[in-house]
Amino acid sequence: MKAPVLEIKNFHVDYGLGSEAVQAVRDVTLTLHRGEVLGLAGESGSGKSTLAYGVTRLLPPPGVISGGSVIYHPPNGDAYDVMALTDAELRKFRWAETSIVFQGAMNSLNPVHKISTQMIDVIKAHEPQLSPSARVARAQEMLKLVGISADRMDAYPHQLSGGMRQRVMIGMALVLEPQVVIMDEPTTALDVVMQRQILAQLVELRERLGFSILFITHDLSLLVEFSDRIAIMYGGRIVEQARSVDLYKDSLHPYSEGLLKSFPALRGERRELAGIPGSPPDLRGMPSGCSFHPRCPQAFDRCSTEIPVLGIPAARNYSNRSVACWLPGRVPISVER
Amino acid sequence: MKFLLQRLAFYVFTAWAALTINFFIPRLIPGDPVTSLINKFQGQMSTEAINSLYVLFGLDKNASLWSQYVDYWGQVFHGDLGLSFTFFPTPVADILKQSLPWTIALVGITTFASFMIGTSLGVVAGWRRGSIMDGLLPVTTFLSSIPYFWLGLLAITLLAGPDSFFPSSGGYEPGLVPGWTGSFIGSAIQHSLLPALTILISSVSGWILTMRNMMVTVASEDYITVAHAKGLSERRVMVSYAARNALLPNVSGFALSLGFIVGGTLLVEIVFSYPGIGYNLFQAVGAKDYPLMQGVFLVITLSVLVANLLADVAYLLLDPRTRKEG
Amino acid sequence: MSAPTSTITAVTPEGPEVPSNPGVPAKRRRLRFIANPKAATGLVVLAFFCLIAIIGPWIAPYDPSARSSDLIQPPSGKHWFGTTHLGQDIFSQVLVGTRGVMFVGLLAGLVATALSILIGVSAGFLGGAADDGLSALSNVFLVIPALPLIIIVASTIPSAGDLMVALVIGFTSWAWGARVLRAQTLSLRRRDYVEAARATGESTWRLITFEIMPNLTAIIASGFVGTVIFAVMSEITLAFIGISTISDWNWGTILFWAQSQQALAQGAWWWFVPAGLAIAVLGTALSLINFGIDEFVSPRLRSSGHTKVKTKDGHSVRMRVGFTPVLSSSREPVTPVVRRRAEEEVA
Amino acid sequence: ACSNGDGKTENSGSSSGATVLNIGMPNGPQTENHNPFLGSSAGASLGYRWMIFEPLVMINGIKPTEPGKPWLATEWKWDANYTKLSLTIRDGVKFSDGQPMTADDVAYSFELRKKYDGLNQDAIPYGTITASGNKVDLTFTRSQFTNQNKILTVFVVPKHQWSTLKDPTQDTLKNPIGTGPYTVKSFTPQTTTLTLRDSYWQDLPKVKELRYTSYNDNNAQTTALANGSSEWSFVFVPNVKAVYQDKDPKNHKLWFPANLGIHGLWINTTKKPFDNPALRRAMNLVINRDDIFNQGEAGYFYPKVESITGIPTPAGDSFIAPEYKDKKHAVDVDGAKKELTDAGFKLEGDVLKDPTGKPVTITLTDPAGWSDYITDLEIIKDNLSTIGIKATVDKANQDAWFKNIDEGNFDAAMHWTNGGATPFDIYQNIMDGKILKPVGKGGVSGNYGRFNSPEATKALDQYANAADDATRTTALNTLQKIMVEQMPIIPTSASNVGGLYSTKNWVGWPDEQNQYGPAQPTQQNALQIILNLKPAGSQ
Amino acid sequence: MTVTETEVVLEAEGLTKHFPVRRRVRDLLSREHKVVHAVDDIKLTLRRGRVTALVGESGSGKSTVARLMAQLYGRTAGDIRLHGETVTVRGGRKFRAYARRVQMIFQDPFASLNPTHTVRYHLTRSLRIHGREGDLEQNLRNLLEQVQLTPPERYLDKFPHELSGGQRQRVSIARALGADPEALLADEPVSMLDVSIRLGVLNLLRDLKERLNLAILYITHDIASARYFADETLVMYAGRLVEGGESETVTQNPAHPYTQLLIDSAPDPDRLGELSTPEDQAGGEPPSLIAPPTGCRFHPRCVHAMAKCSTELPPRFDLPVPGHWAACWLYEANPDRTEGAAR
Ligand SMILES: Nc1ncnc2c1ncn2[C@@H]1O[C@H](COP(=O)(O)OP(=O)(O)OP(=O)(O)O)[C@@H](O)[C@H]1O
Ligand SMILES: Nc1ncnc2c1ncn2[C@@H]1O[C@H](COP(=O)(O)OP(=O)(O)OP(=O)(O)O)[C@@H](O)[C@H]1O
Ligand SMILES: [Mg+2]
Ligand SMILES: [Mg+2]
Ligand code: NI
Repeated sequence: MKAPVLEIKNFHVDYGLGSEAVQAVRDVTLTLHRGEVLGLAGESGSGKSTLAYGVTRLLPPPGVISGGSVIYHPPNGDAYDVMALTDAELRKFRWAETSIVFQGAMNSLNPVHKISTQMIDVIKAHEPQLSPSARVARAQEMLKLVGISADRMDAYPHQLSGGMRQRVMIGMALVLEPQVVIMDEPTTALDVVMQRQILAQLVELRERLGFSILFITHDLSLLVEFSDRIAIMYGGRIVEQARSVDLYKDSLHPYSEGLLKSFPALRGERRELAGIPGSPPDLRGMPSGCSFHPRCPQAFDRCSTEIPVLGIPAARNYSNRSVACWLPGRVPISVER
Repeated sequence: MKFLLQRLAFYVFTAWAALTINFFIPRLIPGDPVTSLINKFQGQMSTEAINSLYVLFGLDKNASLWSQYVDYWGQVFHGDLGLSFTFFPTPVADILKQSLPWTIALVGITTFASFMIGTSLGVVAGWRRGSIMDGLLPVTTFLSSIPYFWLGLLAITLLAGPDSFFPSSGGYEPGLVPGWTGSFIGSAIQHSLLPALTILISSVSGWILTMRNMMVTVASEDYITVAHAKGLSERRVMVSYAARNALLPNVSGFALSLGFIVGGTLLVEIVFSYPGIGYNLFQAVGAKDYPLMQGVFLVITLSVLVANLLADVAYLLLDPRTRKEG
Repeated sequence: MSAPTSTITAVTPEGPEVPSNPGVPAKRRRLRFIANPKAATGLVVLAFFCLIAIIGPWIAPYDPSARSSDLIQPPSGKHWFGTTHLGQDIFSQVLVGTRGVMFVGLLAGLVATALSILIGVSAGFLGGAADDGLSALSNVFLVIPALPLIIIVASTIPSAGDLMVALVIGFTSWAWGARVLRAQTLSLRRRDYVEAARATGESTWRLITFEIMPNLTAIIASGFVGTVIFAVMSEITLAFIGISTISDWNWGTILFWAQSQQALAQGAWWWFVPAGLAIAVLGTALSLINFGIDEFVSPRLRSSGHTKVKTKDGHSVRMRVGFTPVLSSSREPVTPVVRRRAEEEVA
Repeated sequence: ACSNGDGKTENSGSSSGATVLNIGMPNGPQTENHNPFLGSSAGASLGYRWMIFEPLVMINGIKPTEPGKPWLATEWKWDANYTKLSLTIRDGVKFSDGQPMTADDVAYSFELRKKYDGLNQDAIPYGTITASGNKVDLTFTRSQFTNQNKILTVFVVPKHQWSTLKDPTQDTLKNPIGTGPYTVKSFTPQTTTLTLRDSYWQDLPKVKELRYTSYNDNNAQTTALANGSSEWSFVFVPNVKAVYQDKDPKNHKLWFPANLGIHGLWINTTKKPFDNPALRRAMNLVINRDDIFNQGEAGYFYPKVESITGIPTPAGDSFIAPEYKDKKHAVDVDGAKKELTDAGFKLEGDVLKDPTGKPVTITLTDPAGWSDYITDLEIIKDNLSTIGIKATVDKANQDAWFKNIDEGNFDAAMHWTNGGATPFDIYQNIMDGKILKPVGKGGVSGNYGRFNSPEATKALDQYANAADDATRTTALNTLQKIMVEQMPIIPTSASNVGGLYSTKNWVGWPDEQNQYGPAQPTQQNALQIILNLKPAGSQ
Repeated sequence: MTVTETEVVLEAEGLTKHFPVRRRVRDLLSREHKVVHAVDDIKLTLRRGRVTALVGESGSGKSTVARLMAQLYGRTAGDIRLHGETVTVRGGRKFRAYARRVQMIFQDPFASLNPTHTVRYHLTRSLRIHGREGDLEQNLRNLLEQVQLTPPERYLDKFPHELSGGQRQRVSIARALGADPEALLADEPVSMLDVSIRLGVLNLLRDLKERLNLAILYITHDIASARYFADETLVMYAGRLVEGGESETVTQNPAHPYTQLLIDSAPDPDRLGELSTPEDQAGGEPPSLIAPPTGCRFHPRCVHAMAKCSTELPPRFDLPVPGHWAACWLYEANPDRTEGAAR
């Protein structure tokens, strides 16, 4: 296994304080390895974005990080906990080490500044020693990399199409050549053609620059195709984690299974679409035990009382996958570290 | 460029409508300038003198409202606003020329200052929610709920006086001749401090509040989070990302408030005996001085329109989205 | 005069928020408005003034116009707020004057609100030439400064009572509200649910009254409160500068007398202060209600109760955008951990 | 108002060093307009026109019956029952531009008034105007007995300047040239400064510079008076003792003598039951003029009218008919009640019922902003309740009020009368049948109460056109009798020509002891006062 | 012909909609009226008991077609026939009569229900407008049961915000069913819904089609779902229809280069890790609709583009599979080329 760059350990995020707090992310442990694409899937409200923002400490109030640590391993030097950084250190850490691409590029770009200004802003903040012309050159180069010609540098966001804006955001995310890029549904607003173009470009760039991607989406079929590993979230927890192929071929958690069965396939046999009955849980009134149990076709007594632990399933001999389920054969034998 | 034509039509129409209203409203008032003068000279004007005034003002001749209206437009286009009755036979234009600078200087500058201060405080209040600034809001609300004239009078009583630094009335020391002399400007500034202060107190909270609310709204926009994520300095995010965007909706509010200047200035000028245009209007209304009233309204209307135009332009400059091509 | 105009346009660019908190019944959500401390304070004070407006004339110890031999007396047990140059009891004047103020304020607010709804909503909904005409009309009214206009109009009406003053103020101050409502209606008009209702076959007037209007309630309410503030201020100003013809007592009349008798120069502060404070308190109450409405409409504006967070090690961190507080960076996992078995350790 | 700036410095320090006099009026910002004919000019509004333009004869405004003091005319003579006037013009008077003043200028000054109705404020029916040598002869188309003072106090303007003006009625006269001792030094909307000429046909006054400041309102003016930055003014100051006099009891003085004009409660004599003179007399008997004077008029502004004839004293002492010489207004509730019962009214408990059994109610009305009148009305309302009349005070809109008064649509209102050199103006204004118009018809210039008395009309006519003093006296006595017996208006106060002044820097002001002229800075006599002023401490 | 010919309910022919572009100062001088060519010359047939899918990327004019068919917009040109009769209604009673037979479901379940009204209100209005009140309470229950919101009492008095997205969409459908229509225009009825909920709503639609014998226009940009739910699929590009035919044929054997691009771009889990755009694949962006490309609108992006493509508008060419057609010059002369073009 490759070396980790970002280790999320026992991560907890609450919205609000005290008794009213909504526990949006609970006890998430996840590792992003160097150079890999880690997909994070799950339906709306399962806490994917919350986790992404939490890792970078960008959650808006009333979000608080109520526990856990995020260990970052720089390419050279000692690992440190992002949660322990001071504001100033955090500012330095951001974008230079970990950048983030949000869902809606229109909203991510400040409508009143030129894209060049917004790009150069980052360089200015992190590499003040660079001369202005060098900054411009760097920004230009990056934009070229994502397929935007230099003459669009001085455009305002609204003058670009959705796909171009999204590419600008990706270019901006890479401008400081960070180790980790977090992408929160970066392509959901685009049509499939554009989506494929951008993802293809991203794959190419990753090969060139060697960063790792945490890719968030609820489109599982996209993830299967695009990412190396996939983690499935449900109700604020990771319920399953495996290599894409493994997950696609043989998902262990009933929820992952349901998800995979919800997508109509375009090619091949017309599969039967089962879907998942019921509706997503309310974070305020989480079901006891496994939060999926009310919707789970295979639920049994234990599911409603005990929260399953994420771990390597006991029954079959899997090495690098884990699941949180009480079903026979999936009960973990070991906690994923 | 997008709405230039539309705007132009709007300005022309509004100017026409407002000026027409300006023409008709004074004429709806019963009574005439002479009866008002009688009031002014309560008991000291003989019946004969009154008749001579009708002749003097040319009110003994009856012109139809329509022909007056046509004349009025003729005058407006020639920049000739007629002769004031109150200050007969001084041309209205002269009176306005004399009072306008005062209003612009005092109320214009304070409105601007109030906007700037209020907006800055609002930026801070909205950015650091829950800090002391936020707690000050109810206090400023209370201050702004005080009727302006009451605050002004109270300020005069408490702060102004013969032994005080603050003069209680006037635009400058009575003995001075207006001009670009140090003593005159000093005196003018000294006389404007108290009125300016009271205007500030009662108007600043509105700006604080709108700006704060805009900041709060903008602060939850994605691009702010992105700006934080980019590791920009706090200041840069606050000023160049949040405040810059939050300011936009306030620009047109500011332009509109320029329109309310004269409405508000009326009370300021009454209370502080300030020689501005609002006081002219007050006098004109009291004296049924139609030409003066029309003149003041003309100035107000035009300045509001100009302010709006400026706001449009400012908006155009500040918000690239309105510059959209194609 | 500077009645704070409502900031609702700025606050809700997109109209009523999708409720942030699904699951809470709508009725309870409405009550939550009252639970807002600002709104509650404002409402209580407003209720108090309304009460005085109703019972003021009965509980007033004296006839407010009755002269007595106590000329310009400072406050005393006999005259709580002192007396005027004619020996009139100022406390009674304030009590009796409340009715006029509240009446004019509320009525003018009603008139202006009704007009702004009529004009703003129709302009926004009908669009086209009707919209152009109506918005031009409101623009003209916006450009004409309201107070001078009110002064002029008020002085044209022969012997106007409270009713007339209220109508004049109402008829001259609807433009702002109309503009806000128009903008809002424009954005609502193209909402899917309006289109959907149209596709179901609803008639135009039903679309306006049942689909659009309910969604404007908060804006209308806040516009109403804003106009009431403006109307109260205008009314008092009119009385104060001696333009309005109100024969009955109101706070402005008291101030007018105080001013024309140069109460402050005479040292008769008691003649001047109570009415002014009453106005300020009423104005504040109304503004507070408006804050409440704004916050109700746009929950983001609510300052959350906890703006400071205590971390585990006792530091207190402020919640703010961009830097999420970390309560404890070494919290023990709350879920049970399966203890490793010894044999696995070896393996 | 400030303590610095050169406005005050010259007058500070030792009072004997004073060279400047600060005069104030509460008339708001002015425009540069020195045309003496126009009441709207700064010169008229602030009163400085009298420092530049001088009258032919100086007549003491509070003693109009005394012969005037020769000024630009040394002699004047009325002939042919006041239809002809011969004037002898003073020699050696020079205009401020150095040109001598001649009879031509005087004649031209009359010509101007004759030619322009707008300038002929007193509507004098000029006939011929001829100048020869130092004589000017005028004829009039009617007897000018009642107008004689108005004609004699006409001010003189230089022909060589005025004949060049395009339209004298519409000229702001930026550079006024007159015979007076002062010329305009500078003008600002707030302050007009006048400076002393080098030469003058009389002794030069001691005041080197006059500063006329226009304050925006009474409050500002009062403040200025109280703190001494204004030394002379005419303004209504409520509670004048506390607000003004007590601020400097030694120097802050005021003197408000009456002139021949009055204020009173005009009653619509066509409205029942107020068409009954007995009711009006009874009302008169209960009105407390002391309260009105002290509370409504701050104890000084409009003096009480004492004589029951309504003629202000002491200005009109000499006109009062012998039978009314010592009859003064006094509150007499019992007398009033008797008067009413005699006339068939009944007082039932608190309510007065007229002979037909209807309760008597009355609406007293005045514009909302006129605080002194409104105060007066409040007092009258109270007073009337003592004889069971239920009065309400209606604070009307000013314009509507004017219209209603003009058209006779009112019950009763505080209003003024004309004033003049004799009580004729008062009575003519109140009772002249010639200007009587029915209720509902406007355009009246007096007799708002629609008082219809042929007897009074006849007496007025006689007075104006009488050939001799005896006829005039008889006519005036008749008018007084009508006034006392019919009470078409209930007089409350006299008009005033007073002023508030400070003796801190300047002394020599007119007062009770030295009544050489009214103390109002906007009256013609102001020039006399200025000429009479001496620096304090110089005596 | 595999396409079973059932009764035609609603058809459109030559349907065109141009939105005027707001004029600017510069345009005044040029004297030309710019328009957005949102929909051009669409031919569409809805049959009883069949689902017709309309797919195409965002902004290609799908919603506009739906709104035109629902008579919410006036059309610029063309014909809409209900049971063979041309209908043009703008409002009033006629519009109601039309709405009774043709109902539309809006794209966004979160926006298409008025937040201030309860479910009961929405449904009652729909019933009442079309005079189907009858036993109101019973009818309301029936409606809710039809869309599988059971038990009905639980939902009747809820406000939209108290419902999940899928539930809201069901209420929208129930509202449309309240009019007892013959044709249902469903404008991306599931695009806003979560993966796990989508399926339920689509299954419901299919079920309704079968039970109530409705004619359904199913608009989507998810071509995979069209394959599953629609009998017939039409592909739209920049305001024009480019291909049509039985769903299985269109998705498995796309003819038009745009359809091919679309299908190639759709995520496909079976293509693990081979993420890259084939060299011969078209790139670029959709054209501006204000000045659409001449000839075939797809030609600037098309890898097979010929000279003719940029000048002449391709008509519909029938393809070997019955009912399958494409508007592409590739199929002009030699229909056999289908194989080659489709790789
Ligand atoms: N400010 C907040 N206060 C309370 N709860 C919140 C807040 N913000 C988010 N949540 C809740 O936290 C949960 C996780 O939200 P999050 O945005 O992380 O979901 P997500 O998986 O990213 O969903 P999506 O796919 O829709 O983006 C949701 O159930 C949401 O309701
Ligand atoms: N009212 C309108 N005025 C002007 N242009 C419009 C209007 N409505 C739609 N358009 C334009 O018409 C084109 C087609 O829009 P339409 O909404 O039909 O697309 P769509 O295929 O439904 O897209 P989506 O998948 O995003 O819903 C777009 O370019 C759009 O900008
Ligand atoms: Mg998310
Ligand atoms: Mg659409
Ligand atoms: Ni105000």
